Amino acid sequence: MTVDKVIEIPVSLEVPIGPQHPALHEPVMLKVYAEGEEVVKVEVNTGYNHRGIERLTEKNSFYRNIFIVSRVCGICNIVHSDVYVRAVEQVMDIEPSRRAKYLRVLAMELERIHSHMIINAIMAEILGYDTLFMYIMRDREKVMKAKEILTGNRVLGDYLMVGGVRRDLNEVDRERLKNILVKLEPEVWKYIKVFEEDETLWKRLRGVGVIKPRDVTLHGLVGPTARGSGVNIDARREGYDAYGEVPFNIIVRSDMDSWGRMMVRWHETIESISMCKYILENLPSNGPAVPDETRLPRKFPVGEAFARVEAPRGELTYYVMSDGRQNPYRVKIRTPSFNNIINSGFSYIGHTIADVPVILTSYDPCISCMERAIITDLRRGERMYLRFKDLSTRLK
Amino acid sequence: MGKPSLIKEVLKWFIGRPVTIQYPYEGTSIEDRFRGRHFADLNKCTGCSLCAIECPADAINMEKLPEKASVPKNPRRIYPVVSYSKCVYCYRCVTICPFDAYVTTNDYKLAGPARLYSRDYSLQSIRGGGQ
Amino acid sequence: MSRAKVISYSPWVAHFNTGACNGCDIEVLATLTPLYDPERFGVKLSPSIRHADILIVTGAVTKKAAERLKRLYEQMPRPKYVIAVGACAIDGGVFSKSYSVVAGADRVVPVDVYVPGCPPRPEAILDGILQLVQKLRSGGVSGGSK
Amino acid sequence: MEALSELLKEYALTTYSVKPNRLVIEIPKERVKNALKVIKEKHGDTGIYVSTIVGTDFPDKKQVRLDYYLVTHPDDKVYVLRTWLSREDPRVDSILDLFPGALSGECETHDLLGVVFEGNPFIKREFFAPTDVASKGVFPLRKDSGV
Repeated sequence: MTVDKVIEIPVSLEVPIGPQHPALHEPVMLKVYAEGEEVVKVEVNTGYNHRGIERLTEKNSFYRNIFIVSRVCGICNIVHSDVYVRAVEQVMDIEPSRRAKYLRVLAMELERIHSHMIINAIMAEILGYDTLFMYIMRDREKVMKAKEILTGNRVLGDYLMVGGVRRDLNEVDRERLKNILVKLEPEVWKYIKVFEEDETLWKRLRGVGVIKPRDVTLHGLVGPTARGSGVNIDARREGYDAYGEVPFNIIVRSDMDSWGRMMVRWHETIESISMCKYILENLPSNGPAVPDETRLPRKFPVGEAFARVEAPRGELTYYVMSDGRQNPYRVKIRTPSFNNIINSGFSYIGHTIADVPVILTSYDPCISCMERAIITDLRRGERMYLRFKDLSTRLK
Repeated sequence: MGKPSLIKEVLKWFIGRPVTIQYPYEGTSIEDRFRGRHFADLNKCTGCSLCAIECPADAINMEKLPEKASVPKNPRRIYPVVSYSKCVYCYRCVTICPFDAYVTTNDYKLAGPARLYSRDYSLQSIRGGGQ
Repeated sequence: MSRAKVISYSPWVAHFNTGACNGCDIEVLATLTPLYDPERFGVKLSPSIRHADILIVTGAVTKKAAERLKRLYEQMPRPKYVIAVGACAIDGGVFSKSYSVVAGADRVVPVDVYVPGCPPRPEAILDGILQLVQKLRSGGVSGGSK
Repeated sequence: MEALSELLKEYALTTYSVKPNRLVIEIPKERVKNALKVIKEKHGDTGIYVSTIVGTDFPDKKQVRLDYYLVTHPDDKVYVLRTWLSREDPRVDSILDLFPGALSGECETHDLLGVVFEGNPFIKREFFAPTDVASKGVFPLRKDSGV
């Protein structure tokens, strides 16, 4: 008997991670196919969070939608309402006062600080470094207090209204905010030092989930994920609101791995703290920041607008179209996580199963932002793998 | 690359007083302007229903006032009842009200085994309503 | 907490996000961290739903997540309790009229404590957990019997 | 801005702008892929990405409008390529092989609006819509979907 054919059977393991999983507090399901320890394919299954928001916005009036779109994502709610409000303002030709613009930037930058801190804390937890997680979360409470002072709620600010913001900042609160930020800055530097020097973090994050700059633009990845790979994308450069007047640096690193993405977030946190300090010291006092909500126009002109904003996770875009009625004709939301998570399936391949949550967390997944989708990863087709099921059908 | 640099911090807190707030034995500091429970003051409410129309969560229902309640200006004799379990505390009703009829508090202690409504708080604001 | 006991019950919590905006989730996370520290009452986050006594549900229950929620509830050991955190988990909040939302955790599983707010403060979530702890310690009705 | 409209001169039907200053170039649907190819050749792999794909339903015109929002960098300019498809049979060539990043946008537009992207093997129903909506063959973002 001569052997004329050898069939190699790959031992393919199917590991579902999520939607309820100790390492993932998000309703997403990663179906990981592994050969031994090596990941060969990842399917991102979501849709557990699809709430039909775009359809819902067509059924509600322009003003009610401000509160609905801030609930697309709780972590970056002010950014969502800012970009929607700016799109509506462009349709309606309303210009907020300079003070209101500064306050909007202040609220958005506070949000960036707390968002970057929480994802770094979660990263520490996923790596098994619970002490660091607890310390970062303790210091994050300072930012939550600052948000409470400014907006009136810890998480969901509901701070913006067409034509301005919904509450002004008085002198006492301004000093309190300044104190909080002054206290926060040394703590953040301490964590940067930990991330730069600690061996545990270094070993788990360096060289994991490498994305080349070319892949970033081809797959449309945005935000810190792109900036960690040396791609200089930042929607704030457009100078919307007061970003044209507040000085800031765009952090770009060329590490290309998970560690680089986390470091981009830490240095952006420092950058945001100094922006907030600048705003608090140079808050203009011309013009009222708070519009009278009972007197806002009730007529909406026909028109369309497309606004972009740099959310903590990357470029967030809204398209708003009005046909002259009370409700918008179409609102299209494209969130950063929608691109970052769905299009990044390629980056898991070749790593071990234990690295999958690390890589996912390094993209700062915000599943509620994604809002939708069951997507199969785009296979690059370098190697062909067969699952047992496919193999049996093929042998018939 | 060096030693785990968090050790100093850990040791500092190991001997220091814990950062934990002893809630519920000790209160936490809540901002006065925190957006908590709110209800309509029936002395000012005219029953115009604007808050119910503008509420993004549809948490406000207009209900008939009880017979005994005496209200100064409310021809239709209806008043808004906020469902605290559905309310998202955006305070759109507070800012849109043309008569400033909403009373705001920073009360957040609403957890309980049943759904809560603002009915009793509103009726207590007028004579003959609360009984 | 009225009577001191030598051995007391330590309920562990599991957290399931059924389509929340993450606002409630980060507040649940904040509740479990040093400033509020529910481990003082024996409450901690359990790694698996099979070890948990309290299920914290956040988010407007989407149709897809509703099946998973029911399955998770069935996997819990008794006594089991459910806390609905946030306006969305109680009544659907702003999403109650959407086509893909069940609007309300109590339409899928029995809920023992409601914590209103959008999102509720960590103190309020702690209040909700403590009500259940108290119920357990005073020998209250076992959850999940409905 | 002029550079791009010059580049697409032979493709463009009309050009105008969406607020604030987003240049819109209307293109017949057969030539969308070619136009994007020309743009990509100009900017290279790292010079441009598809930011979002917006599909809008117009029942009274019996048409579906498709907008491709492109962002160039590092100068951060936004361009819009706009095309119109028939409502009964909305078909357009997929741009997946040019821009893999269009995957999420194409899949979403297919599931919620029913546009078929020819050449994209990943599009299917129930991507986002719940099973009961998808099984009825209803596209939630169509104005007459009734959901």
